[in-house]
Amino acid sequence: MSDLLNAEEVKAQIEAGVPGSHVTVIPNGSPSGQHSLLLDNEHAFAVASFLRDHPALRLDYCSLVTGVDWLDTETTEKIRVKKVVDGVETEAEETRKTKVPGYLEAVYHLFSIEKKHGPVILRMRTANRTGQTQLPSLTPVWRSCEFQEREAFDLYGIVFVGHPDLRRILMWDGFADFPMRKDYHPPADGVPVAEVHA
Amino acid sequence: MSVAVAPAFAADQIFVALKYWLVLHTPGPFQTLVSILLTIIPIIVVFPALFAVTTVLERKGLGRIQNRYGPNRVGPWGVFQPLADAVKSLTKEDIVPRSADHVVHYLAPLVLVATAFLAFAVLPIGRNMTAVNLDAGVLFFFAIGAATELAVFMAGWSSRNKYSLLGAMRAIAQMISYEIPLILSSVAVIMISGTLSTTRIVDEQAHYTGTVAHWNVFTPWGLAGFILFMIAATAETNRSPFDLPEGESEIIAGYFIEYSGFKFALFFLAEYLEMFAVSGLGITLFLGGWSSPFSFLAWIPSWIWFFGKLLALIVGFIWVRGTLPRLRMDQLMNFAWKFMLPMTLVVIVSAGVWRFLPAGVAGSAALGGVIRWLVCALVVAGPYIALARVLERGRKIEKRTYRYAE
Amino acid sequence: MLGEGIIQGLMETARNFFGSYVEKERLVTVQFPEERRSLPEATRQFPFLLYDGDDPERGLRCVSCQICEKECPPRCIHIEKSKDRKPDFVGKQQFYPAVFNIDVSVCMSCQICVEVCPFDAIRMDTEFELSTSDRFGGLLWTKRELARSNEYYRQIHPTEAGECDERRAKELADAQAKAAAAAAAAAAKAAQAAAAPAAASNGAPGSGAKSEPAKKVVTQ
Amino acid sequence: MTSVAEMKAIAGPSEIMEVSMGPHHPSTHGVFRMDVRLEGERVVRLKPVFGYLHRNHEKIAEHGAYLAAIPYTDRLDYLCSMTNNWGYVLAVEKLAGLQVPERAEYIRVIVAELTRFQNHAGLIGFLLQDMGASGTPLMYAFREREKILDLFESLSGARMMCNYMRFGGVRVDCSAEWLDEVRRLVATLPRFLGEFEALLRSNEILMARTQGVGVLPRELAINAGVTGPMLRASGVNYDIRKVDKYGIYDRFDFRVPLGEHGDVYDRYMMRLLEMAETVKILEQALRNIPAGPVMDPKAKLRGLRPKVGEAYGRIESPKGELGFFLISDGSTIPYRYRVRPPSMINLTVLEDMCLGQNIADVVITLGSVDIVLGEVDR
Repeated sequence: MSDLLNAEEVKAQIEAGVPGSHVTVIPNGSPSGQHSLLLDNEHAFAVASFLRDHPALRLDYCSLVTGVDWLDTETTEKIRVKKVVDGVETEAEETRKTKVPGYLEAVYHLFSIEKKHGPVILRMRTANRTGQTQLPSLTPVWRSCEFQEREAFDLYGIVFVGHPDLRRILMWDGFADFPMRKDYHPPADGVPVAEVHA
Repeated sequence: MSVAVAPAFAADQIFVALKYWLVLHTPGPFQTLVSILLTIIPIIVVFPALFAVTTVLERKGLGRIQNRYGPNRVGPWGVFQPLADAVKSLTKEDIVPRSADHVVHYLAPLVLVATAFLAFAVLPIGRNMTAVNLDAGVLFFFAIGAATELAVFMAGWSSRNKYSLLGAMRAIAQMISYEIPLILSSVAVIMISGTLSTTRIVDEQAHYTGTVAHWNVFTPWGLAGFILFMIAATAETNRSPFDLPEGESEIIAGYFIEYSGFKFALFFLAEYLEMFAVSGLGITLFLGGWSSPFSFLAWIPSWIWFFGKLLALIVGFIWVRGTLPRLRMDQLMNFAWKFMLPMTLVVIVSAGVWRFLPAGVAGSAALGGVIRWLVCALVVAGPYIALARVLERGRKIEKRTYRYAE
Repeated sequence: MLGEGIIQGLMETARNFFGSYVEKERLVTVQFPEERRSLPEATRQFPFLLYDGDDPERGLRCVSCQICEKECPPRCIHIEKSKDRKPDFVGKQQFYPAVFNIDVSVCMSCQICVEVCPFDAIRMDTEFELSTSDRFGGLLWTKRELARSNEYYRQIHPTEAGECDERRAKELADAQAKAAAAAAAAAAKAAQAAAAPAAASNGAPGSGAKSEPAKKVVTQ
Repeated sequence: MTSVAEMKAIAGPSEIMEVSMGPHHPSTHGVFRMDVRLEGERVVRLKPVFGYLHRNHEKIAEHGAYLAAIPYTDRLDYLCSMTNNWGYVLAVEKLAGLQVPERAEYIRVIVAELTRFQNHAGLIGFLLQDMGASGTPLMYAFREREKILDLFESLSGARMMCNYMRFGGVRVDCSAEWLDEVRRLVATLPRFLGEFEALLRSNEILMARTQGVGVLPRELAINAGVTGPMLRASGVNYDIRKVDKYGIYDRFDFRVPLGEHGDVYDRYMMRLLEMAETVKILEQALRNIPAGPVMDPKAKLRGLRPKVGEAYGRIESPKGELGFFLISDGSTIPYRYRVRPPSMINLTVLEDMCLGQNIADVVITLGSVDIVLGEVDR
């Protein structure tokens, strides 16, 4: 994030300006230092409008909408468990597997044309990758999201609620899958692509 | 005061003499037929040949305008390119859309080419070289010219294609709108000449004052009328910048989008024939037909003069095509009705002034001529300047200046 | 005045029309098959494999390390490593490609294979007239079709080839010097061993360590 | 002029004709389709449809190393491969924290500005072609473009798919002769611009065709994320070369032309004026280019493993803001690779600009957006 804008400051401003909203700062480890703000889906729309209209921030320009697919992950951690085996307490090492459900994420890069600062990065996450893939659409706030949200819908399957015209944009209408997801495997040469026949 | 200059060489009448010689040597019952054929066949041969020459000229000319070579692969300097094109279009598959109206689709190019050829009947392409010397030759020409609109609409309608329909609509609107200035600008000539016969109009102009011919284009109303006539002719023949019915960047090829192979070539042929015909009429009306501009050049055969002028006009067409972008439909219509029509009326007024101002004042012919010329020029130029002002203000087109941010 | 800009434009096209006859700068078209522009040295079309000497089979520089195969963005290179080894230009035993195919119909002439090759074995050709009537077989080039001599390389990319030759000459010289040193060391060692057999067990740690990285590259 | 509603009232209910312009249409600049509903020749609805050239560029890049994506970026906007390279390597440099040597920065500016020049010249040519100028301006533009592409070839080895920049610098250094060649070329460019202006600037037909056509209001332009010359034609002062000062753009003295009306004529003029500014930048860069290395010694082309994190790098490409968003998971392969394609996002407002206009205006409005389908569809 640029010198003008500090992620924490923006967070504070949002939380003050949009009551009830919950913002988490996602730190970025790379030298770019572009930290981002994770929004809660209920207030995302209000936060977006707030950021656009806030006189000091004036993030009037949404440059980029990115869909990201984070797979379900299994974390294995080794823990020491004390067990009583045959009456003798032994300390044994055990691996415990915890399944973290994956999610689809939409990342918005905001800039201000008026104030010439940015980027402020917003993130929204779906509940999971399969059933609940809805996110609020920010197209009514920034028209520039129109095609990009359609693209994220097309390639990732993120359903943007409130989008005026949510159709496939790059793939054809009958295409069944979401090709940018990490678990998508393209069919081998000569095999017909899966299609939905309406 | 004005004198007719007799042809100095037999070359001028060589084709006329040849025809009479051939007719005389055929048996009596066939003489009429042979005479007719000998009139028609040269037209059918010469003008398509000119079409071939023009295509190569146009492509090479456009090429040079655009800083490239143009076709130069077939034969020396690409002169056989038209032959290759002809072979190509003859051997190409003829595709007719399934849903097209087959009969009309088939007939449209034929009608177009036939009417285009008919227009040459009344053009005097040399001294005593008019195929049909009609008393109402100009009228015949415009009547035939209007028939091409029918063919264009047949083509556009029968193809059952939305683009071709749009093209046909555009073509009809454009051709009808521009027919009016086309005819009105020739009315001035007819007024002065007092005849509708193309031959007599040329004869009128083939007189000389001193060494300069009496071409209509040398008068103020004639010059303005000629420019207006050529603009209208450009629109009438769908040439750039009025090529909206084809508008390849908008409606792809307009009314002949669904034609291929030889039929497509026929459309091209017809378009060029129309261009020659209407240029020929322009030459007849304003540029003195087959006559030479100066009496000392009258030894050059009349038909060379005619084709020379035709080629010059074609070069003009090519030059304009290489420079200008296309107008939009509403602008085209506005131009026709708001500029062309008033200006042609002004030209008619100017021609009337010319007709009734005396050619000589107080015994001095030269002074009288100059005064007449200036008055008529004023009658044309004044309204032109006023009209241009009004139109520019109404359209709000302007050169803009831009600001910069540091 | 209405019509002024149009006349200005007409003048400009007329100038270009006549200009194209007199100014070379305006008429830039090259009449291709008869007239050929000399290609700049940097031109790249499709890769070829370099070999030293006369025999494209034996002299092939490629040691089948498969880096290019991995780095190739469109994955158009297919390499199968040999079972046996043969000596390279410095005399080191190296693998060689049993199969080296490039599918030129897939290749996008990006030159990344050349950039990543540590053995100067693959370079870009300048030949571009490659049309063939067989679109699959004709554009799948095998090792034999890819092999080009170093002389050819020097011809098409003289500067680059000069640098490459210099580098290799230096490498060769280094290797020879090292071999000579090693031989000298070995001779000295042998002499030493002869003089004091008990000290022989120390070996020659220097030479062993030096041969290590080279081996690593080979077996990667 | 009568409005659509008035015309309807006069003519009574009319039939709406639905025309599918494209994907095979001479003026869609590639395989692009517009579903147009026409009332007569007046547009009442227009929906852009694309994806015919979609090859899932982002997925391909997410399957290869960081280096392997560079040649693919050439193929995004295949007229401006140099700027595409720059956008991507800039993002990687931000992600991995690489520094670019001075000389490499200068070379980047030179090739990027040459790219901008040839793109704008070509765009004007294509725009006039769409207006029906039978290719004359286009051929003049291509004549100059040819000379620029020759320079690119002798520098990078390829005319269009340059694949020239690398994270941490450029692939090869340019020779002194090459710089002289560029200087010679740059000296001739003002003459070319003068000719171009004489041919077109005060042409009445051009002005009548473009002024007041395809108007894009300022607020809509900002809200719809329109960038590049198109945004500036609407009067918004936003040039990323000035805002971000990426590379070494803060060292050059150049101005940003701004339009007022936001119509096709303004967009056309923006390109013409920017070309003049580009020549200025080139002259300065060629004067001041220092000697030195062209690659960051820390930059590792093979097996680059940036730290876990993300970076968004953007440049002012000739078509607008070209951005690359990269997410690294610490491996040699980008976890997420996203392109911000300026041509595609500029298309968002196509319908707004075309409604109520003629079908001929649709064509030139599309032409003035400056799209390349390789970038729109990716």
